[in-house]
Amino acid sequence: MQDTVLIVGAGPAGLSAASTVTASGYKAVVVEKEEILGGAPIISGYAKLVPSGEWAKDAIGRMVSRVEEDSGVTIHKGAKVESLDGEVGSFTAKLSNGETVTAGAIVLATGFTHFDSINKPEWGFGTFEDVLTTTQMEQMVSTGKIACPSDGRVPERVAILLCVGSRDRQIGREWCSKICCTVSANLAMEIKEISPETDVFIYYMDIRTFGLYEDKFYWKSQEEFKTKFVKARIAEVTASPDGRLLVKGEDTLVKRPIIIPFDIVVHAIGMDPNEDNPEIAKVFGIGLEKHGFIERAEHYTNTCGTTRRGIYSCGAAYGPETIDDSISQGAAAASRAVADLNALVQKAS
Amino acid sequence: MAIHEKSLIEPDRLQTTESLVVDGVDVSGSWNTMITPRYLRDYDDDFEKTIQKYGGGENVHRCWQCGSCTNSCTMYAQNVQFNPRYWIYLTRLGLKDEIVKDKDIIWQCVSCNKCTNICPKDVRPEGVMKALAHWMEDQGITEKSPSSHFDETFWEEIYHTGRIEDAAVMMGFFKRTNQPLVQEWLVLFGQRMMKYLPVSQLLKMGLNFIVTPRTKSWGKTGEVLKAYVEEQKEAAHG
Amino acid sequence: MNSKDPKANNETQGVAGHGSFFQQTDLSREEAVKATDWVRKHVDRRTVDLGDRMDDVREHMYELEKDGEIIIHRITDEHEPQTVKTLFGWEKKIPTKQLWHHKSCGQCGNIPGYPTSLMWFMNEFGYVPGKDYLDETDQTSCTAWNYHGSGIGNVESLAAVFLRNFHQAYVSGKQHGHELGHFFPLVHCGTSFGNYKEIRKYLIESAELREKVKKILGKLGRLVDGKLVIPEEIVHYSEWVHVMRNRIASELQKIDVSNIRTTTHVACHYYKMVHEDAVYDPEVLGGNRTAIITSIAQALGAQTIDYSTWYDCCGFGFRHIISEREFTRSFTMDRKIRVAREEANADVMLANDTGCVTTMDKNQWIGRAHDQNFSIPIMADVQFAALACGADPFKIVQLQWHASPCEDLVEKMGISWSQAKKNFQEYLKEVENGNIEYLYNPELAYGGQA
Amino acid sequence: MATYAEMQQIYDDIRGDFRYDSELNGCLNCGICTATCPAAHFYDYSPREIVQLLWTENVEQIYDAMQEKIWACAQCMTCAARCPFKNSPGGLVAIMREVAIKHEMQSAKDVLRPFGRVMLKLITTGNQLSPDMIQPDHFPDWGPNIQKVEGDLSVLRKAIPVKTLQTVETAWEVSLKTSVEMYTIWEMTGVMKSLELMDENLFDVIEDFIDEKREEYEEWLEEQEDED
Repeated sequence: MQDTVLIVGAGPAGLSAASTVTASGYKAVVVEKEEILGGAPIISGYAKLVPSGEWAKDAIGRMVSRVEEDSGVTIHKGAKVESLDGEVGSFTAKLSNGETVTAGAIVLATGFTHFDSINKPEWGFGTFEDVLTTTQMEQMVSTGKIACPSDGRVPERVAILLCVGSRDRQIGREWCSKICCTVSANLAMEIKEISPETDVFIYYMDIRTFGLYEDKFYWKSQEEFKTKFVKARIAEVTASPDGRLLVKGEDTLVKRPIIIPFDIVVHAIGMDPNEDNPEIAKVFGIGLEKHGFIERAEHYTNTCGTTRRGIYSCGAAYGPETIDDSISQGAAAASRAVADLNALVQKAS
Repeated sequence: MAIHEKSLIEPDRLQTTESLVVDGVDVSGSWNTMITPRYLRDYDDDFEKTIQKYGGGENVHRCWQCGSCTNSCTMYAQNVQFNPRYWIYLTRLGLKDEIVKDKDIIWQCVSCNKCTNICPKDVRPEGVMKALAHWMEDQGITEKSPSSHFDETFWEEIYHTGRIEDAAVMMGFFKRTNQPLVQEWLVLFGQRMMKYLPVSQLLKMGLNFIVTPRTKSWGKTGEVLKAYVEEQKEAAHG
Repeated sequence: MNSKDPKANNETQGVAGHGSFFQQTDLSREEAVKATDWVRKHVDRRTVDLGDRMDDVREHMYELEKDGEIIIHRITDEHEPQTVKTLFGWEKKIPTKQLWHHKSCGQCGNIPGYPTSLMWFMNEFGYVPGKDYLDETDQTSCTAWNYHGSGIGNVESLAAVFLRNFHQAYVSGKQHGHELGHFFPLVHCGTSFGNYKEIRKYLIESAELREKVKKILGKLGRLVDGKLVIPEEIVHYSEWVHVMRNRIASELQKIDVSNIRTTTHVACHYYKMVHEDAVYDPEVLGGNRTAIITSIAQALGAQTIDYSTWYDCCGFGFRHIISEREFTRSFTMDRKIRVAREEANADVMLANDTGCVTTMDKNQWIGRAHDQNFSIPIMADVQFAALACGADPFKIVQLQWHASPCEDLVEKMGISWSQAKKNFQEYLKEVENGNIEYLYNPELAYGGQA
Repeated sequence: MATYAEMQQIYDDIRGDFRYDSELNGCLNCGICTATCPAAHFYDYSPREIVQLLWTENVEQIYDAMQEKIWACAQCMTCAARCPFKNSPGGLVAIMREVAIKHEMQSAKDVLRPFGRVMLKLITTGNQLSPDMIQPDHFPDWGPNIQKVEGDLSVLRKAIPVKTLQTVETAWEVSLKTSVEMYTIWEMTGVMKSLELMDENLFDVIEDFIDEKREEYEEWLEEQEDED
């Protein structure tokens, strides 16, 4: 068992971890609760990824096939870890499919859950058909056609509302979801590309297209695709009798309330802790930080650690994370796991 | 009944009928006062494109509202209402009514170009203000500015003669702007010219002023040029 | 994953979210509607785990009680409570019986059909005055109208008034032969409801405030075992109407109102102040807006029409409606009356607070001074329900106090306004002669027996 | 015009309120409060601006805002329900109003003068509105149809089938004992003092009224004892 790493979750982080484990000459067992691999980008049908611009099904698809074709990886789909015994070097996990996995170390790549906009009802999701989330809009982009779900008309105007389910103490979500600004700018460009007659407005309180995302997404969406950024956090979305949506805010630069008609309103939904985290914490005996994400161990010398020895984590399980960084962290966590096992072998000999 | 917060309401949003009886009830004055709301109801999606077609407005869409232009502005230091960043924002969203409220100050831009120099995204705010000023003139929102009058006199002269005769342009400008043709400084200027310039030169100038010579074989060039400029303008602004 | 996979488009919930998979729409309306069925599909996940991050004040209250600091006036089985869900999926008990009517100064002074319709309903359900409900003179208003209007008053005074009134509710049963806590307060006013909840929160959070008001309540003899009495829930009358709506419709309704187009205006102080306590029901407005008012209109079978300014306040403004009426009338015309008229073409606007009814009812007439000739009947949900259940438009529903055109609505419901008015005018003669019909024996209000 | 020290004192009094810290957690200028503010739709008033002034401790402009702007707020509290920081701009305004009164600001006196009738009614009766306050003379703008049945107000009130509501000078009948208890609350919580600062005449009228009621109550108590 000291040659095996158990990886829970097969999103970008988990897939990256699995490949890193086998590349180091160890075996990986991947447990994924869904019937397919790929995690959020595949299951939610993301369109083009940030920042590569590759379609999710191609880019993450490559990661999936690399793992599926890897003889060093055993995959359990549609399964969860139900209980865990042992300690570093000799963990035994019982799976919901009846199988038992023994492994020397564990990587939790359990990711996140998209914020459910239904919890912010005044923004109209679930009330009006033309109020969508970014994931739904990405799915629409994937179909190659931009149309109002209510009646199929081509929208003249689309509003993207940032910070839906992020930075909002009213609903207990104090964190910034990090990537929505960039994703929204990207989405604005994709919409304009498919539907040049559609104008896209992004309502923001700050723009956080950090690092190299600045010019590639923020500037580009504005300069090349004429996306308009309006400094207003939206208060309420209602509908006017002609079926258009009315977006109510204060344009804080004009210092006036605004009530502006739109055809589609998109919620840039944030990243919640995986809704299974309480269960995951219990099964694996690890701690959660105060927002409900997996608690990170002291980071400087115990990189990718959790509160339990031999169990590591990575990616969005720790908190909102980009796909690229999740992939890197998956590799890092796998390295930590392998290093652990290596140390045990060294110690024994 | 007094509206205490009256100073918080722009006067043109107060509706009051001084003397009014409705259904037999006297509701004169403040009893019938209503206030019209101040919220913004829509954007004019085409306005940004309109301004981009004016010289100087091309890059208005690049603005991200950092405020460097306003911070560096010579006029802003004099008058905080003079706010290029704000006008650029209004232009982008097509909030025309708000821009028009500042019609009497936008033209005060002194073209120092500090804003254009400092702008991190090459918006060229100075150009945007010019574009806005011209748009307002075209719409009849503002009177033509003196500089526009000068510009037009200047070009009329060129179309007509293919060259510039300073005195004629100046007189034309004075006429258009209803200024007296004889001005104190001009008289002084003339006296000094007479004192220092050779007589032949003075005679030539006097003659040119009276007959306004044209460039050789100018012919219909002026008309063609004028037609072309009109055409270009038409194409740009519709 | 193939996004066109039919299985993916219905029940499955991806790890990555509320798995509503988008399908390509078609230009035809029918197909578009079909493709977006998932939007209309009921989603009930408003039970987010908020952990310790969202405070439920009731938890702290129970702790204080355990520490012997306060006494909680509890809702017991005797109150025959019904459990409803609030904004975050939290539960709230609404007592349906043994209620102490905490009246509203604005209602009673201005729209008396409000409390009378409510008590009329209780009678119709066979409630026994003095046992199942009590209306008495030992109560003051919450005093928050003045506080919000002028700033005269302060948290201490509001807290003392709150505790004084609710102490009386707690002990009121005694002189009618019941236990302490027999009657549970039912708050008629939206502002009282919001204000009391806010004050309760301050009281629970601040030991200093508790100390200060304890002195006052002690002086008034309004402590029980030396402790403050705080109710387990603050309950609004419209919540009682909400939980009774199906019984009202099935047992008492006499008039078909399916041809009536209703719009709803819920008081800001009902669902925006201490908003986690407002009632939400997945069956009403998809659980996306508070269920109050809409739920009773729905239960009665009336049409409920949405309009774009649903969330807007009425324009009441406390001081404004008295001395800044230019604002009040302008706001209510622009954001409420015009919209309900033009957009929704509503037959009636239903509300659940005095201030809102007064504002929208009284301020529409003046619109005609400036070409805003919009009008629409305004009344409380409970008044509309009483009409639908056959209550007299004058004697019980007291529509004579309204300025808006209630005549039109009453006629549309198939009730003869002119006949009812004639009857009432005859009844007024009886009243002058001292022959007054009462909903309960008046002596009860003064400590007498039923 | 107040001195800087006075303005600073006013700000300190606002900040010193025990609610202050829970009603102001920070502000990112998102504008959601002003978006939903009814006053902002008609007045040049912005809860965001009020919060910003407090957050940035701008004592001079806080003082300015207290002259006029804070009175525009309609106290609907929509701002508090929406703010992602869980601030309560409306609650902060309420604190500022209390402080304006405490400091006897002339603007507060001017604003509140027409509201005196409500204060009088409230403090003396425990009701805030009574049928006799809503007479057509006071409200021509409410139109001729202010009530749909002609008749003497007291008779119309008697036609309400609940005895406690058959009153004209109060919305409902409040027992003498209850009123007297309430006066004690006013005195012990400093409400009477605030009133005195605001409007001395009104204060005198109310004091007389309260004394009278108390006497009445004492007499009633004696009668009760005699009966026993």
